[in-house]
Formats: sequence, C-alpha cells, structure tokens
Amino acid sequence: MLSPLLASWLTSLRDVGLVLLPLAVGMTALWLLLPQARPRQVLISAFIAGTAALLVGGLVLLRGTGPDVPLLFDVLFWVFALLAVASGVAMIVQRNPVYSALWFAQVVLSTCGLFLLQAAWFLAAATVIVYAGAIVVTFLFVIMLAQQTGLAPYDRQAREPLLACIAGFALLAALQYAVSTAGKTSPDTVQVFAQPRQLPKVQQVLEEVRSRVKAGESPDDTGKLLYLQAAQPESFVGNILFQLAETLPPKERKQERDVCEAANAKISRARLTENAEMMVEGLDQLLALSQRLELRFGKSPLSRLREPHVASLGQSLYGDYLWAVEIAGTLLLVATVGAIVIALRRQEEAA
Amino acid sequence: MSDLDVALRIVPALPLVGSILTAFLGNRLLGSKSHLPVVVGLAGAVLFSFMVLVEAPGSGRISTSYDFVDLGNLHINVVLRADALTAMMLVTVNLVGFLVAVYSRGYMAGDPGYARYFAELGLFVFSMSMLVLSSNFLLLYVFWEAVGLCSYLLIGFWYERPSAAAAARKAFLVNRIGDAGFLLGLMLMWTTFGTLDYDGVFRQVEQADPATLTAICLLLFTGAIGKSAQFPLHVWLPDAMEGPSPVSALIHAATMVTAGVYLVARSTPLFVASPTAQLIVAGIGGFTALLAALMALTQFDLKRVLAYSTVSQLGLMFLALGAAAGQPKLAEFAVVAAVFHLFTHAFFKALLFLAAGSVMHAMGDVIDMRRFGGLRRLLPWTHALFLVGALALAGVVPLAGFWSKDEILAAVHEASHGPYPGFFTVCYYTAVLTTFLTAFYTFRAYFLTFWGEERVPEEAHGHAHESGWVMLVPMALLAVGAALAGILFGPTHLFAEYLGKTPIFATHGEEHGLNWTVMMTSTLAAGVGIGLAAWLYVLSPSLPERLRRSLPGLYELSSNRFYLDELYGVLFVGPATMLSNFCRLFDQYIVDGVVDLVGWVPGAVGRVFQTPQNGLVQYYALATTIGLAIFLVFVVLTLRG
Amino acid sequence: MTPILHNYLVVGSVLFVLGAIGFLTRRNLIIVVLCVEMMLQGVALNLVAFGAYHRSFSGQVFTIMMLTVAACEAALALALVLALYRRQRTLDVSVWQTLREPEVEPEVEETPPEEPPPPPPEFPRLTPAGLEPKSNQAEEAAHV
Amino acid sequence: MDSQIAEQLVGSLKLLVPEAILIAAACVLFVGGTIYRCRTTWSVSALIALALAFLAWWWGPAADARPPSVGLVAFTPLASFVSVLSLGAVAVVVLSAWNQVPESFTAEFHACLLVIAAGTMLVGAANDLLLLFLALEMISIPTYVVLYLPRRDARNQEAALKYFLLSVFASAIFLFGVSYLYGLAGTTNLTALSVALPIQRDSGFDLLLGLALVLVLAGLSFRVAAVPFHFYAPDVYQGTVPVCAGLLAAIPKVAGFVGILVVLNAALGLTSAESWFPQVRNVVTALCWILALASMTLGNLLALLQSDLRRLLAYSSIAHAGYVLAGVGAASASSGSGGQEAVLFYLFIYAAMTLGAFAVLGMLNLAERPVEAVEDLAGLWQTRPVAALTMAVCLFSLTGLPPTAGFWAKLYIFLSAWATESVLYRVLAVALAVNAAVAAWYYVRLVAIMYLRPPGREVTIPSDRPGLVGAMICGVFVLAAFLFPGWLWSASRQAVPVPDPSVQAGLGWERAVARDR
Repeated sequence: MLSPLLASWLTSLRDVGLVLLPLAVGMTALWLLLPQARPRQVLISAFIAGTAALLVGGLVLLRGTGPDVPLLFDVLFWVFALLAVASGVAMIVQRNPVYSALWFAQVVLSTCGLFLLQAAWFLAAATVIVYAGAIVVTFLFVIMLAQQTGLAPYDRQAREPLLACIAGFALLAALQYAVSTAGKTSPDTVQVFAQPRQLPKVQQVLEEVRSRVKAGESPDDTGKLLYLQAAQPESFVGNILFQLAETLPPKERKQERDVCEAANAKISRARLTENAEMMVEGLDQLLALSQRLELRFGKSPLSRLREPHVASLGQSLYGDYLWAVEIAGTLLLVATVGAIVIALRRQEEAA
Repeated sequence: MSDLDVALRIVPALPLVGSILTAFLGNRLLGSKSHLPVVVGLAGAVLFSFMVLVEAPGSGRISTSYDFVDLGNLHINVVLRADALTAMMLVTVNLVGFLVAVYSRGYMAGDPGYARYFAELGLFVFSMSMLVLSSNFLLLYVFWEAVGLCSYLLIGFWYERPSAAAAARKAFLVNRIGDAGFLLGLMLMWTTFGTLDYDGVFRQVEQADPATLTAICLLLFTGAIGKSAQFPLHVWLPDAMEGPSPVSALIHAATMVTAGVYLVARSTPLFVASPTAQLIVAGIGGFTALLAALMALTQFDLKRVLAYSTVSQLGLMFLALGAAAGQPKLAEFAVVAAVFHLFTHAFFKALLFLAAGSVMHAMGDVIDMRRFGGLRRLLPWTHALFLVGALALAGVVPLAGFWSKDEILAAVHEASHGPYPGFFTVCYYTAVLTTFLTAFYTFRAYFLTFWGEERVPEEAHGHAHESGWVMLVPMALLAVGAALAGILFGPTHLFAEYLGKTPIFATHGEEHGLNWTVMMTSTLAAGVGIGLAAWLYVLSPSLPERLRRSLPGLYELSSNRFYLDELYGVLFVGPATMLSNFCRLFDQYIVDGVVDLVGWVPGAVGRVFQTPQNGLVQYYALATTIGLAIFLVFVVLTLRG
Repeated sequence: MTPILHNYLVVGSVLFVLGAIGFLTRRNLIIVVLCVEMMLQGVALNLVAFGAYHRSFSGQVFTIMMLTVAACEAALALALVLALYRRQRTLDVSVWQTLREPEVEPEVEETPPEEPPPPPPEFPRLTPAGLEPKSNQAEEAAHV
Repeated sequence: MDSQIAEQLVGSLKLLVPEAILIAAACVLFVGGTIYRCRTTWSVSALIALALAFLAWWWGPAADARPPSVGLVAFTPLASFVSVLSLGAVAVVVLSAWNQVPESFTAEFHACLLVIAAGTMLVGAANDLLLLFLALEMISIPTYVVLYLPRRDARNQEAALKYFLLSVFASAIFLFGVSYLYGLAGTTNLTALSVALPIQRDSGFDLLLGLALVLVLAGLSFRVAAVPFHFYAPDVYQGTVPVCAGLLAAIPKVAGFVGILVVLNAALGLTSAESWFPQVRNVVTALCWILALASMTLGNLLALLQSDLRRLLAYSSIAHAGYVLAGVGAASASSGSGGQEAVLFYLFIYAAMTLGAFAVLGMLNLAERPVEAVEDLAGLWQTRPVAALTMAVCLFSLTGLPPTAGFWAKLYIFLSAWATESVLYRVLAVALAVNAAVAAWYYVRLVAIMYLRPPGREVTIPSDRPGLVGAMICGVFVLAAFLFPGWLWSASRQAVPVPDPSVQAGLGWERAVARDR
C-alpha cells in the first residue's frame, strides 16, 4: 500500500526535480542573505548562487512565448521579471529599512512594467502614482521619523530565517508545480482557462442546435437546451458572448450587444411559438456574432494596445462594479478617520 | 382535548409555574413563604398524576403538544405520553417530590437560600416529570440533561463548602461521560431507524442488525450507568450527599437516579432483542450491587451508608432488567420486578434519607455515626420511622422491600433456568448475598444511631430535639407507603397487572406465582443479617473492637467462650470488612484515579500545544505558513495529474 | 494556458512567496507591512495576467480595488506604527510579546554582534566660499 | 451609459437600502463625532440606524420576490439570514459597548460598528469575488480601528497590532487564492463562476482549483480562527476589552463561514447532486476534517489550562470554529447531509451565546474591578444575580446542554457529520461528542465559580444597564431558541444557497456537451 504511493511520489519528484533544484538553491541563497551575522565571503557566494539560481530558474520555469509575440515583448518581460524578483529579494535581505523601502519601490516599478506588457495602461500609471509615488514615500517618512540613528539591532537579525525559507520553498514549489502542470498536460487539446478560446465551442454548440432544429426537433426543446436568455450572464453562451462583447470599445460594444439581444429575443419568441425558421435565424445571428468576436480576438497582442483602453475600463468600473467603487470609498473614509483617531495624541496622554 | 390531555399538561406545568413564581418573587415578596408556590403546585401535580394513573392505561392514547424540531428526516414533537409505566413513574416522582417539599419547609427553614432551594426543587420535579412523560428519546435526553443540571445545582446548594462545590462538579462531569455515550447511542439509533420516537423505534427492532442493536443498547446503558451511578461511574453519588438531605432523598434516592432504570425499562423491546446487552446490564448491575453493599459496610457517615445502599439497590434493579437475556418471555416479569423495586425503593429510601436528615437536624448537622448514639429516646418518632424504613430496606416480611426484592430474586432465579444458567446462578447468589449484606449494614447503621448509650455531639448545643410535625408527617406518610406498598401490590399482582398494560410489553408473559423457595432464602438472608448486626452492635458492642485485636492470635479462640461468635467474625465479618476496605481503596484510588486521569490527560496534552503560543506575532504567522505549505503540498500530491 | 500567462503566474507567485518570507523574518514593523504590500503585488500580477488572458476587465478592476484596500491598510498601518513607536520607542516587533500563554517563556533574541561602523564617508574637499584656492593656481596656469 | 446597466443598478439599489442607511449613518457619526461628544447620543443613534436598517430590510421586497442575481450582489435568502444575524449581533455589541468606550471616541467607535454591520450584510449578499473581498475588508478595516479605540494601554495596542498584521497577511493569502479562482473561471461573478468552472475538464485544472480553494479557505480560516490560523485569537482577546473580544469572536466568524460556504458553493456546487470536481471536493472534505478535528481538540485542550477568562473564551471560540468546520466538511462530503443548514444555524446561536458571555464580562469589567482571571467571577451569583444567570445560560449553551439552544446547534452539526455516511466523518462526530464532554469541564468550572464560591472582594459595582440588556437579550434568545428552534431551523434551511434552477438547466446542457465531446 505504502510503497506504490511512495514510488509515485518519487516519480513526481523526479518530474519536478528540474524545477525544485533552482528553487532550492535560490532559497538557500536567500536564507544565507537574510540579515544575520554572516561572514562576508558567505554573503558574496550566496549572492552569486542566488543570481545563478534566478537565471537558471527563470530559464527552467518560464516558457517560450512562441512566434506570434514580438521579440521586444519577450525581452522586456525578462528584464522586468528579473528586476522585480531581484528587487524583491533585495528588499527582504536589505538591513537598512530605507533601502528596503526603495527596493520595494523598484519592485512596484517593475511590476508596472509587466502591467504595461499586459496592456494594463491605466493600472500601471495608477500603481506608480499610488504606490511608488504616495505609499512608499509615506513609509519612508515614517521610517526616517522613527529611526534616525543608524542600523537597529533588530534590523540585523532575521527571525527564524531557516524555517521561513523552508516553508516558503514548500509553498513556492507547490504553486510552481501546479502552474506548470496545468499547461503541460494538455498543451494542445483543451484550454485550461475559460473564455475567448471557447468561442469555437460556442460555435460548435450553436451549429449543433441549428442542425437539430433543421432536422425537425422542436424549437422549444432545443431552446431549453440552449438556454440562451442572453440577458442572464450566468448562461454559458450568454456569458461568453456578453463578456467578450463587453471588452470591446464602447461603440462596437453597444452594437454587438444589441445584436446579441435581438438574436436572443428572436430565439425566445421562436421557442414560444415553436417557429423553427425564426429560431434558425436567431442562431445564425449569434453564430455571426461569435465569428466576428473570434476575428477580433484573434489579433496579436500589440493590436490591443491601440484600443481605447481607459474608456472601457471606466465603463466596467463605473458600470458593473459601481457598488464596489462605493464600498471602496467607504473603506477609504473609515481608514482615514481610523488613521486620524489612532495617531491622535490624547490630551491626557500628552499631559 | 380530553381530561387526560389536560391532566398530562398540568402535571409538569404546575411545578414549573411554582418554580418560576418562587424564583422571581421568592427573595423579595414571599420571604419565608417561598415554599408556598412549589408546595401547592406539587400538591396539584400529585392529584393530577393520580388522575393520570387511573385513566392512562385504559385510554392508550398519547397527547401531542407541538412541533418542536423539524429536521427534515428527523421530526420531533413534544408528545406527552400516558401509559402505565409513565403514570407509575409520574405518581412516584410527584408524590415523593411533594412530601419532600413539605419536609423541606421545616428542614430548610431559615436557610439564606430558601427561595432558591424551592425554585430548583420545582424545576427538578418539572424536568423529571417531562423526562418520564416524553415520548421520544431525544426529548428524554433533553430532560435527562435538565435533571442533571438541577441535581448539579442542588448538590452544590451550600456552595460555601468547598466539598459541596467539588461534589457538584464531580457529579456533573461524571454524568457528562455517561451522557456522551447516551448521545452517541441516540445518533446510532437515529441513523439505524430514522426516528427517535419510542413507537417508531420499537416497531423496527426486528429489522435491525443485531450488532448495531447491541451497540445502541450498550450506548444507552452507558447513559444509564452515569445517571444511576453504576460501576464504574458510581463515584459521584456518595459525594452527592453534600447536598441537603431532602435533596438526597428526592433526587439521589427516589427519582433522578432511577432515570437510568426507567430508560432501560422503557427500551425493553430493544434490550430484549439483544441478549448480549442484557447480559452486560445484568452483570454490571449484579457487580455494582455487591460492590456497593460491601462498601456500605464500613462507612461511618449515615448518609453515605444510605448512598451506597442506593447504588446497591439500583444495581439489583439492573440485574433484574438484564434477567430476561435469551428469554423474551421473562422480560415482562423481570422488568416489572425492577420497576416494582424502583417504586417501593422510592418510598423507603426517601424515608430513610428524610429520617437521616431529621437526625442531622437534631445533631447539629453532624452525620458521623461514631459521634452519636442511643437516640431512640431522644428522637422517638424519627427512630420509629427510621426503623420502618430500615426494615423495608432489609426486606423483612411484610414490608415493601421484601416483596419487591423478592420479585427480583425470583426473576433472576427464573433466569438461571434459561440459556445462561451459570451466569445467572452466580447472579442469583450475588443477589442473595447482597440481601444479607443490605440487612446487615442497614441495621448496623440503625443500631449505631439509635441504640447503645446516649451520646450527642457538642454541635447540637444541648438542645437536640425531635423534628416538628412539618417534617414528621411527610415521613410518616412515606412510612405508610414503605410499609404497605408491598403487601398491597406484591402478592396481589396488582402492580404487575397494571404495569403489564404498558405497550412495550408486546406479549404478556405467563403468570408468575409466589416463589416460596426464593422467599424463604431471602428472608433467611435478611434475618441473619439483622441478627448479626444486632449481635455485633447491640448485644456485644465491644465485640468488633476485640475481634480486631484478637484476630492475630488464633489460639485464643479455642479457650474463648465466644468461640462461635469469633468463628462468625472470622468467617464473615473479617473478610467482609477487608473486602469492604479493599473496595473502598479501589474506589478511592483506582476508579477515582481513572476519572482524575481522564481530567489530567487533556491538560497534559494541552501543555504540549501551548508552546507555540509564545506571543511573537511572526511565530504565529510562521506556524500558519507552515500549516498552509503542508496543506498545499498535500493538495499537490493528491491531485497531481 | 498560454506561455505568456504561465510566465506571469510564475513571477506573481515568486513575488508573493518572497513577500511572505519577508513577513516572517523581518523584525522591523515597517518592513513587515511593506512585505505584505509585496505579496499583494504578486496577486496583482496574477490578476492582470488572467485579465489579459480572458480579455476581461474584471482582473484590472479587482486590482484597482486591491490597491485601494492596500492604501487603506497602509494608512492604518502607519498610524498604528507611529502610535506604537511612541510607546516603546522602537520599531521592533519582538517587544510586543507580553500577551502569550502565561506558562511559556518569552522569546529573547540574541543581539547580533555590533557590526564595525562604516568608515566615515570621504567627501571631496571643497574650497570654502570666499577664499581663493592657492595650490591649484599654478596647475591651472599650467593647463592654461 | 447603457440603459440595461443603469436599470440593474437602480434595481439593486432598492435592495441595498439597509446597507446604504448604515453607511450614511456611519458618515453622520464620523462627522458629528468631531463636533459633539456624548456617549448616549451616539450610542442611541447607532441603535436607531440599526433599527432603521432592519425596518428597511423588513419592508424591502420579500425574499422570494427579489429579482434573481445578476450583478455584484445577490438577494438570496442567505443574504436575508446574514442581514438579520449581523444587525442583531451588532446591536448587542452597541449595547454592551455603551459604557466601555471613552466618551471622546464613542461616535467613531459606533460608526465603525455600523460599517462592520454593513460589511457583514454584504458578505451574505456577495455574488462576486470582488464584492466578497471588499465586504470582508469592510469588516476588518473598521475592526482594526475598533480594536484600538477603547483603551490605550500597551496590552490593547499589542492586541491591535497582532490582529492587524496577521489579518493583513491572511487577506493576502485569500486574495492569492481568489486570483486563481478568477483565472480558472474567467469571471469573478460567483453565479457565472458556478457555470464556467464545471465545464472545465482537464487534469491540471483540478490541481489549480484545489490550490485556489485551499488558499481561499486558509484566508477565511483566519477570520474564523481555525487551527493553524488561530494563534492571534487568545492574545488579541486577552489584550483588548471584552466587548471587542466579543465582536471578534462573533462577527468575523460569521462572515468567514458564510464566505466559505459561498465560495465552496460556487466552486464545487455543494448542494448539487452530482459532484463537479469529485477529487477536489474530496480534498476539501479532507482538509475540513483535519481543520475541524485540530481546531476543536486543540481549542478545548488549551482552554482547559487557562486562568484568564478571555483567553479561555478565545480557545473556546477556536473549538467552536472546529465544530462549525465539521458542518462545512459534512456539507462538502455529501450534499444531502444538511451540513450547510447546520452551519448557519450554529452561527446564529453561536453569535448569540458568545456575545452574551462577552457582554457580561464587559459589563463587569470596569476600571475599579477588572474581571480578567477566572477567579474574578467568584460569587457573581450573590453580587449580580441577573448577570450571573445570563452568563450561566450562555456558558451552558456553549457547552451544548439542553435547556439552551447550543444543544440544538451541536446536535445538528453532529447529525450532519453523521449523515455523511463516511467513516471519517462519523469518527469526527464521535470526536465532537467527546470534545463537547471535555469542554464541559471548563465551562462548568466557570459556572461553579460564579455560583459555588463566595465573592472575593466587595466592590460597589456601578450598574451598566445597557450592557446588561445586551447580555440578557442574548440569554433570552438562547433559551427561546431552544424552546422554538423551528423558525430558525427553517430559516437556515431556506438560506442554504441553492443553485438557480435556470442556471442548472443550462449547466446540464453544458455538461451533456462536455460529455459528448
């Protein structure tokens, strides 16, 4: 009972060994680098080992992006990713809190670079302004306010670095394994994640229903099956088509959603009146819509950069997520008041 | 709604109302009249329960109150049930409760917690009434816990005494162990039968898997062991004597401790279907009966003698309840014997406790028999009433104890002709031995208290006197019951006939005549016991002392003119004393020790887990992260490809 | 999963775990809070990558909300840190361990040996204003 | 803006009136508190706001007449259930905080409580992971403030610090899991999630979903204080004032468990007959088993050793998290076990009994006579009989003894664990019974000290009527819910999130397609 289990664990260990090794080296280096009394030589060799692990780990963990992505994107990704991780490491091993905060700003900047590569313009700008511009600076103020003299002993001594690194290693290994297997087991068959890649499936379904109606099956039955009340995003087909249409620029978006709505209305009516022709008509419209969407989303990543991004994000933020914005406003209010009353020095305390 | 329905509701309602009135008005308005609502309520309850007694068996109906719990497939109504067994229990509970309440009016007078006492008493009677009235196991369990709670409160009534507080806690916790088993039994029952209704469960007994059935029975019996203070959970009852004497009389002699007997009797159809469970019931009952009787031998605390005696008598009842193992036809006879003994025991044991309370009252709350004696002139009424109770307990013809104990012996004797002859023969002789010991220790206590030279402890402050009529009249009424209940219902089979109408007895067993052999044996055993006690403690009071001294030198015996006495001593008293002391030590160190250990182990384990809680926030986060990492690795290993 | 998405997830999880390790090991209150912010950066990276993958704005909206909450937390954290600093005059987390199981001994950290103070920085010597440097005159003259 | 979205917004605004009232009132209190400082005024206004919110909920559209969920918020019976629970619980907290907060901060304190109430309501109504996250933050961010305000000594500051740091850490873990959930489904909408997830049929997917769920569960387990995410609880409860400890023991626990149920329902379809991801579900079931067993055992064992009242109650609350987790696990182990309704029922009762206990502690814990050690309760029966009685009722309820509703709560959990018909969960049920018996040990010790010990020292205790009223409400509720558990039970049964039948119809078709392929 136990030995096959053990054997299978060992097999999977062998499979992931390539991933585990650089992680282990990296974590060891991190452990050595964390603030503690260490000879200088150890620090230097740990630094070298860490850098090597970072590079090798990057090579092992990251995947080639394929021919449809411009080389520039790949290079920039590498730069930003390495910078982000390296700055992250630097931040937690840095003994001087001021430097730590600055390294954190560097992490934020690199992340924003990665945001840019993912066409999250607004977010990149907002993060730079909010984080690097406001939060980190405030942190720096507080550090300087509280700690004017040199290095404090508690900054030179990390707590339980070994255990923390082991736990972090286990955490990271599990995550890496999961992320890398998810794509690996089925590189070409089914997509692991939902959405635009499912458009072919939507089309397949639509076509199947269409052929069934044509074959004389009752439109009501097929309609029930199809469940196309598109006003309800939880319906599968409606969900996909609507969510995809939502990411279009406003003008197209309105148009396509109207199309979708009209088609759905048609299909509903066809179901009620058992009108096969009308049903087919509606199905055809949806098919056409899905093909248009497919065309649109089949474009290269670069083309996305030209879309009116902020407007769509605003639509989403102040349309669908309006309540969330309101709640976030409440949170900010509470936090502001809270920060004031917490930092407030009471009269009796001062006296 | 018929009259019966109304009566069924009124019986529990009256004590409850009385209790609530006392609780809320007691201290401020009623003052020394705080007993009134409860006593009046109980009086009413007694009347109505007699009405139930008359009407219930004939009507064969149950009265639904309201939907209590609706848990999808588990639907519980509060159904008040009126059958012979319930009616009988109801009368016992309310009658004894009423008499005890009247007695308490005198006994507790002037106590600062007077109102609280009566409120809790009323609550107890209500809970106990509901316990016997309920028509499903869950409701029974609910009130089972409720009476435990009342018992807890009343044992610790004099909370200023650390011993009372400790006793209350011990009683509660030991009971929790039994209750956990009971609850598990309920769950098993629910999953097996899909219902917890008496009728619903009993209807499906035949379809059930025997092993499951045995498990259910044993788990239910675990609850009974706790509540009825059977081995090994009997340790709480002697300590429970820290409560006021009337409470000991009502709760720890007459009613609550018999709830376990009631539970097993009520579940007769289940137990009949599981001979194994019955054998265990009988075995534990018999063993407890003997063990407790032995332990009663050397006690010097009058109430403790009675407490051990209660444990012993309850053991006899369980012995009878298990006597039908393998002989379903015997079930009715055996169960009736047990319930009959429960009924008579309620009278005479309550009487004895109240009399002991009366003695305590006179002696300034001293209960150690070594410190008083010869009270028969000082407390003539108490003496007479105690004697009646003692005779009844010892099983002297024609008092109540004789008839009911005899029924039990007969049932066990009958059982020894069944499929387990060896086991039940041993049980039978154990029971006979217990009878002998019972008579002996009862009269030992009696003689030590009321005979010999008159001694009164200084706590009585020189004005030891007989109790007032408020205390004597209830005792007298109980004495009437103790004297007559047996002869009225025993030989006439009235009791058996009445109880036989309970629906749980599906088939009426054959008529059982009086078993003269058993009667003679038990009378002989009781007589010898009383005689021996008289001899040792009255006729030659110095004998036990001398005995102890002379035991090492056996050669003296031949020249001694008390040769026969000495032989008696060597043969019976010596070993019995040794055994008794051994049992007490066993109880004190092993059983108590195990109970303590159960309490200690969790603490010790807890101490191990305490270490990570060192106050450093990052250690907490570290432990959390390690836990999370373990979970994630576990998930990866389980779900990978 | 496309390679792009995969790569972003890798970076996201690494940032997250680095933040967690920092949270566990650093004893400076402010750094501890900053490390949580780094964990959130990892999450943000995940969200944005998934959002781009799905072509939906939910991921970005989520990130914006997360930024807002992080800002709230930072504000409270700084206020708290200031208040705590006022009481104990240190940013060390370890001083806050009076609340614990009474039977457990407090953890006393050994203070690391004092590092040699860094050599005083060498600044270029500047000429005080108003004085004319002497020695360089000849050189300058030579250059000219 | 699209008319459709506008309509939807207006439609849901009608249903968000209670929350809007609470937040508006909070704003009024925030502003008003800077102008006028009066304990009574602001406490009463907070109560009025809660009452208004309750009325708005009462007069709002009936639960079954509410429009189906489409957007961020879903107006399900679960939302109603949680709303009532949250309003009631916060009202009790307001009452017991009446005299506990320095007068200068009363307005801020109560405003934060109102925001917490709104947040808890939104957790029940959340139909979107984003909203769930924000609602949870709406509970924790004001909680940081609330923890800090009442007292300013080092212990209170330490408690606030510990809670803050660990809570933020847990939030990050939760968010990481949520980001994966979003990635797997392509949507943050929970209804859409429950449709989008099941059509994924890939082996690697199971693993990622499992990881995501474990991370989300871990983040939420912090809120419910389950082992090994429980460490903060004893320290924080001990350091802060009783009323805040009561708040922490009740509200985040309710929110956390409701969150767990909501997420698990969306991701795994707990109530659907057919398991979407049987393997993932098994993993979650196993995890819940471990967490439940560890929490109840560790909580009870450590509670046995405590001499500080609030530490003791903290460990008891950890043990209770274990009991509830057993219900969650039972719901995950088998859809017909009734675990979810048992969990909701338990939460309602638990909130009442724990708030009652802490309210009593709070009303006794005055500067002249701090009630911290267990011994400080000695003789309470003589000095404050009503408080002692209420405390005893709450403690008996926490023990799970019959005349109190705690009995039903434990029984339902027990039954649901038993009804899973899995051996592991039956073992857990037995462990629960044993644990309840062990727990009796320390609860009864408290009762015994209150009733069976002479009072330690005579101090004239000023009466704290609002606190006593709050405690008594809880005590009476616990007793009443024992006598009439039916309505609460049916309410919790209705509140169990069931998949929308229309969604299920679509899902069935989707599944068929997925199978055909």
